[in-house]
Amino acid sequence: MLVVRAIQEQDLDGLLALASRVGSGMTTLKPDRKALGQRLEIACASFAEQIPPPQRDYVFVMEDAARGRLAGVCAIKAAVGLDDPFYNYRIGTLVHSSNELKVFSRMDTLYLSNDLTGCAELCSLFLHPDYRSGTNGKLLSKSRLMFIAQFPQLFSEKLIAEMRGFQGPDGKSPFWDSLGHHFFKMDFDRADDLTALGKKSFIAELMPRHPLYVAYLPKEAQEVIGVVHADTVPARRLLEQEGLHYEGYVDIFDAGPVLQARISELRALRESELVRVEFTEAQSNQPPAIDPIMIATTAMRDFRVIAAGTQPDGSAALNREQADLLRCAAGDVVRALSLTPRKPAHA
Amino acid sequence: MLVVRAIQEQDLDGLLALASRVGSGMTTLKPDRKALGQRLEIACASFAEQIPPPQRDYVFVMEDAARGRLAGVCAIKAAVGLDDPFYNYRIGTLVHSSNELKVFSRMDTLYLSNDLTGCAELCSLFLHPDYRSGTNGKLLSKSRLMFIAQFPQLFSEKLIAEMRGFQGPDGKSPFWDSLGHHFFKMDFDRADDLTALGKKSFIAELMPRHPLYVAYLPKEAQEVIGVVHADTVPARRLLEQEGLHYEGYVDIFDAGPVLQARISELRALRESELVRVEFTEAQSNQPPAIDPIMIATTAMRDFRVIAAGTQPDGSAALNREQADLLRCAAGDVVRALSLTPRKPAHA
Amino acid sequence: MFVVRPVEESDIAGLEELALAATPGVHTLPRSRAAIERAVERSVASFAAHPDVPGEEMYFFLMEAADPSDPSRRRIAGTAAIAATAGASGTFFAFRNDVLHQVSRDLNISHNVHALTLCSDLTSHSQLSGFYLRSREGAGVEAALLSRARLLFAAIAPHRFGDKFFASMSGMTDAAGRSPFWEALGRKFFQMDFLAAERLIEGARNRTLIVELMPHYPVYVPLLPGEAQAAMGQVHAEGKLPFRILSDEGFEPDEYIDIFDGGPILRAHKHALRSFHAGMTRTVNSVQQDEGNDEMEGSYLVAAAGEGCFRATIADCAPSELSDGVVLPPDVRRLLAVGDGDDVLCVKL
Amino acid sequence: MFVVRPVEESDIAGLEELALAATPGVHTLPRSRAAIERAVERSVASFAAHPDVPGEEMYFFLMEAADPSDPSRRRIAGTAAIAATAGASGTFFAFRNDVLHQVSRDLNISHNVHALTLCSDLTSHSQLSGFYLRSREGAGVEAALLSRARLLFAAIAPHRFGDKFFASMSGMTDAAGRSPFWEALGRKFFQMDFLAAERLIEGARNRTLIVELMPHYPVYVPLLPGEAQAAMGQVHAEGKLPFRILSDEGFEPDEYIDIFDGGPILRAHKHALRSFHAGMTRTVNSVQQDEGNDEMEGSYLVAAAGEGCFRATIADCAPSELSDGVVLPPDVRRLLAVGDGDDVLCVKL
Repeated sequence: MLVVRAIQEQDLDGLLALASRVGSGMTTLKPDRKALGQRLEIACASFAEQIPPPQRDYVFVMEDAARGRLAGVCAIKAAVGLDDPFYNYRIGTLVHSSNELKVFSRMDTLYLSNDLTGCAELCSLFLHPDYRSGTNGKLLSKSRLMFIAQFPQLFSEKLIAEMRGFQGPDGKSPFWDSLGHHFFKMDFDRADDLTALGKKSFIAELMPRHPLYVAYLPKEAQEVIGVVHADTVPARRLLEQEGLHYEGYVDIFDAGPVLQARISELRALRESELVRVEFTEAQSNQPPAIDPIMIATTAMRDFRVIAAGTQPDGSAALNREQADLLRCAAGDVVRALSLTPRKPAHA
Repeated sequence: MLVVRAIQEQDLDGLLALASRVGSGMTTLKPDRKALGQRLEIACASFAEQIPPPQRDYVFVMEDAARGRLAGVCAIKAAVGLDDPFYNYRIGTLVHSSNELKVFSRMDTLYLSNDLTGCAELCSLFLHPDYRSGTNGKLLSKSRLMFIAQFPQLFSEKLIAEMRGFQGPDGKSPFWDSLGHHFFKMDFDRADDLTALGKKSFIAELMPRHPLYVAYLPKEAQEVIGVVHADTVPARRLLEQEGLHYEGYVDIFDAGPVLQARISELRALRESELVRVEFTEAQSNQPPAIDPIMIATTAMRDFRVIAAGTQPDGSAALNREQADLLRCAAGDVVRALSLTPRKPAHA
Repeated sequence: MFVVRPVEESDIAGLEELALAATPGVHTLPRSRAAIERAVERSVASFAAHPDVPGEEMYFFLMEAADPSDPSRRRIAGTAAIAATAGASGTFFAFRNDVLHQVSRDLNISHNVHALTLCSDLTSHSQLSGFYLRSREGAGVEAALLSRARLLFAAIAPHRFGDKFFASMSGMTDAAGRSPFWEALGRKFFQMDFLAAERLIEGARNRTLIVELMPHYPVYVPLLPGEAQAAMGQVHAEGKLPFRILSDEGFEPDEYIDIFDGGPILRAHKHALRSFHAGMTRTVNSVQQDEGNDEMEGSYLVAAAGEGCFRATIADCAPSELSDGVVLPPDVRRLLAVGDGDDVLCVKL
Repeated sequence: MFVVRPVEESDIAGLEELALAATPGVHTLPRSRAAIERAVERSVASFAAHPDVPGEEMYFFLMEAADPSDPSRRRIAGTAAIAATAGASGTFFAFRNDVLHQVSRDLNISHNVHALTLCSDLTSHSQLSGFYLRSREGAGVEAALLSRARLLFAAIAPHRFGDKFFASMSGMTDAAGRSPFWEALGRKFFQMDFLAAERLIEGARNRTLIVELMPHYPVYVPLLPGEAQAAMGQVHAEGKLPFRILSDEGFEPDEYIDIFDGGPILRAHKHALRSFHAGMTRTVNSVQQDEGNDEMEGSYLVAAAGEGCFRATIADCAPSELSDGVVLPPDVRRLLAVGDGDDVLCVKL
């Protein structure tokens, strides 16, 4: 049984071990003990509410309690862009029309923006390959939304998640090659490394500042704007189920989409409910339920989330093992939400 | 009893009478028989599905059936900006920061945009003063969302509504006086008249094209960006209850907010339900219910909506008069939604 | 012998015949009978006008190959025009080649990026246009006469013109009239072929629809396809001769290019032009006054210096340096319709 | 009598004393001992260098009031400098006053709107700076000598400089050092007072932080408060004298203004400068060769024309028009350290 929980100080080794499996492409989770140690410290101070809400960085780990090892990690940054500017391209529309010539051109336009400054961000999602089965990935990603549903007042109006952008089979980004490359004379990997070093804002200084018509870009670059990397398609779908949408913001390097939502409109806020814990005699090793629900505790300091099967009557009774994972007792209040929307979203 | 219904050809005189009560400030409902006649023709063709969906203009009237007169009007334009460009200012953020000087300036920025091109628009809402009581205004405004909930496939992804912007006690727009005026040398009323004549896109040609820092404007102009006219506050609140939000788009003249929503996230789409009509013996002249629901028919051609009281068990049984207003019979399928959200929205 | 003079109404038929030979999209002279009539009428009115400031005047010149033995026989050898202000009643649009500085101190990277900005800077300049020489193959000094005569007129009547002058040179197009620069830029906004657009706007660059359709934000040059970048500032093969003549006169291809085909726009302050700074006003004499003056002898462009009777030709003569006289050969005096005591403007060829 | 010469290391103490009297935010000469030492060192190295192209060189001149009867007594009367390129190792930023054309044909409305665009156009220009005259009250021709001597040097050593020159004039500030232009613009981005910002960046306009903080989009002039608009292109009271001197020399306040205080930036192509186009190089003679030359007699700026021994002063003399000689008074020969056969550059005062 797996539990997602607030990270703790003793998790550094486990976190480092996970980070060493990440590989390139995730800039916030490099296997660097010093950097991870600093992040852990901020995360612990965040859960302990020792630093102001906008500076917090809530890091969660997924723990395989039986085997005593970490299976995954994920995080919520309370507010982006308050230290270094946070840049995106925003896709806008400009219409050029001439009545005299009967020409009406509707042109997509890229604007370099810091519009998302101050938004909360879902980030640093990584699940160890050994655990990539069943609903584990879903639980890991969505557990963060249970946290937000419990503590919405700690976040600004909007939540975002940056998705990795499209790359060709050769690992090249057509968007970078057609745009960023002209202004840097460096290849994508090098630019990406600089990003990992926290230098993204410096790179943004070199990006073209004036609005750009998308039509100026070659076709292959135009086509990948807002398109996720093939490996990221499932992660995108999970977040879209929860109410995040692509609203025209993309990464300045690879044009990967930024998903965003009003926090008040997240499924977790609309549909999750507070219930009292009841116990059941069901066996702990039963097969995973077809329609599992997430159960989350309601205290920040040792915040915990598990996925549990529903009872035939739809209630959320826990067996002994589940209650232990959540560290809760009968009568405690927990927050419950179906892991998957009961009906498909309209969008 | 009032019913909101699709406009019909014989409504022209009634519409003209209503329009003559509108006064200035609503550019789409001027008391001009020729213009209203053209609009009526397009509306009838829209409900008859004789023109392509993006060209449609669904106009509804509220009818006082007992007295045989029109009490109000409202409309949904299927797509804006496809003939003349549709302009807004979008509020963005740009961060200017210097590590060396320890300066971090987060600046709001106005971008002239045609981003909302193709969105559906709620417009032309007017309720005759004689009927401004009870839930009539609510019903008139929200009936349109029932129509959209019934025919979502006819609309693009997004719905907008332009709200009248702030004016001082002297009728002056501080935003216009500080921005537009410099580029036109004409006063707000004259510019507004040109807008009424469909000249808004031409006026937009004269507006500054380059992004503007809001900080360049005088304080009194900065303060009214996204602020509605005092008379429009209730209309704004009604739409916000339904899931429309101010997302940073404002009118280029008076900086009145544009409310917008993903159609799939409207309360009417999330929460309305299809039910079969049942009859009750309740009297027709009973006092209005405390918690009324909207009941809408499901055919486009003679689309009708009323507000009805709920039964003690929450079901939507209709009395004879109500059924007559909807022109439906027992067993017909209708769409039902509480007129007011049962719980307040999170936002 | 060649003479350049203001166009007259009797020239219309000859101009119509001349226009047939010109290349669409390259030469900017009027083509249709109606357009030619309008141009001639406008020019006649312009020469007759007494403008307080340069306005909508357009001065249209033609060059005749005159037969000295029979002055009644003559033939149009070419045309050239100059507008008092490029914008006339509108705004003249051009792309300014701006340099934008992109810098990241922390990365120690700094780039200058070129960007094209739609601008109206040239609106109040005087504009040379409509240069067309019938026999371009083996053209000699008469090409320079035709091109520079306009500037001699400007030097004689400076109040009719701005302080700055420019000439837009035809840009690169292929045999089919396709412009690589247009393909990369104008087509995206106009949604039509280069020649179709040029036809629609009759070659003008001062039309409102330009501001309606063309981009208001700078176009970053590195984002243009290589072929379009290569065409920027490149002159069409047929433009090489006027380009050279105007460069010799003092024009420089500086930061402006044409918004449609990317051809270079040559520009100069009048003080940089030889017609202005090296022009000598001399009085026609019959007797050489200054014998030790052989350094000054040579081929000159010589123009009758009266505004109302402008004529220009090429003459071998020796304008005096120390006095104010010049002796002109009889045929030149005849061509220019000047006699003793009349002033002429002489500039070294 | 006044003489302008390159600064030397022995001048440091005198310069430090001079700097005390200068007005912060108005005069751009170095103020601290360390800054003065750096400036002098850089200037000495610049004069000694043999640059292939104009680079980071900065030439720093001072004017002495020399007592002819006792040449050992001298006193610094002022300073002036010229940088080979304004950007040096960075980019020189200025606001270009662009004209944007807003047009609506259907409404028959058309406006030209002025907008200020942050630009790096002047980066490769040579820049005049550091002009400071100790006794401005009742200053006479020595002010022109001090200002223009730099340009005489540039005319003597043109390969050390660009083809274009500019000088940024101090803009309007009130008695408290408050700049209305800064209040409307710079303050919003820098979040500090004008003088604080000037102190932080030491008056430089080529710092990376400018591009980090200042607006990248054009600033529409009509949106600025009236007070800020009125300050655009207005020169500070203390700048009126240098403004007039440079205007006489051929500089024009054209489309650029300072990004901080909105002061005018005077600009010229070298060909428009009197030091270049009206400078006469003459050889020093003892005997007047050309007697009928009295038209040329008058007050001249005269500079020793060797790059390594530049000196400039004012002399009454009569450079020959027809020959290449000039006779200089003995005290001038002494001040300039020239003798028969040495070349000098003369420009009418």
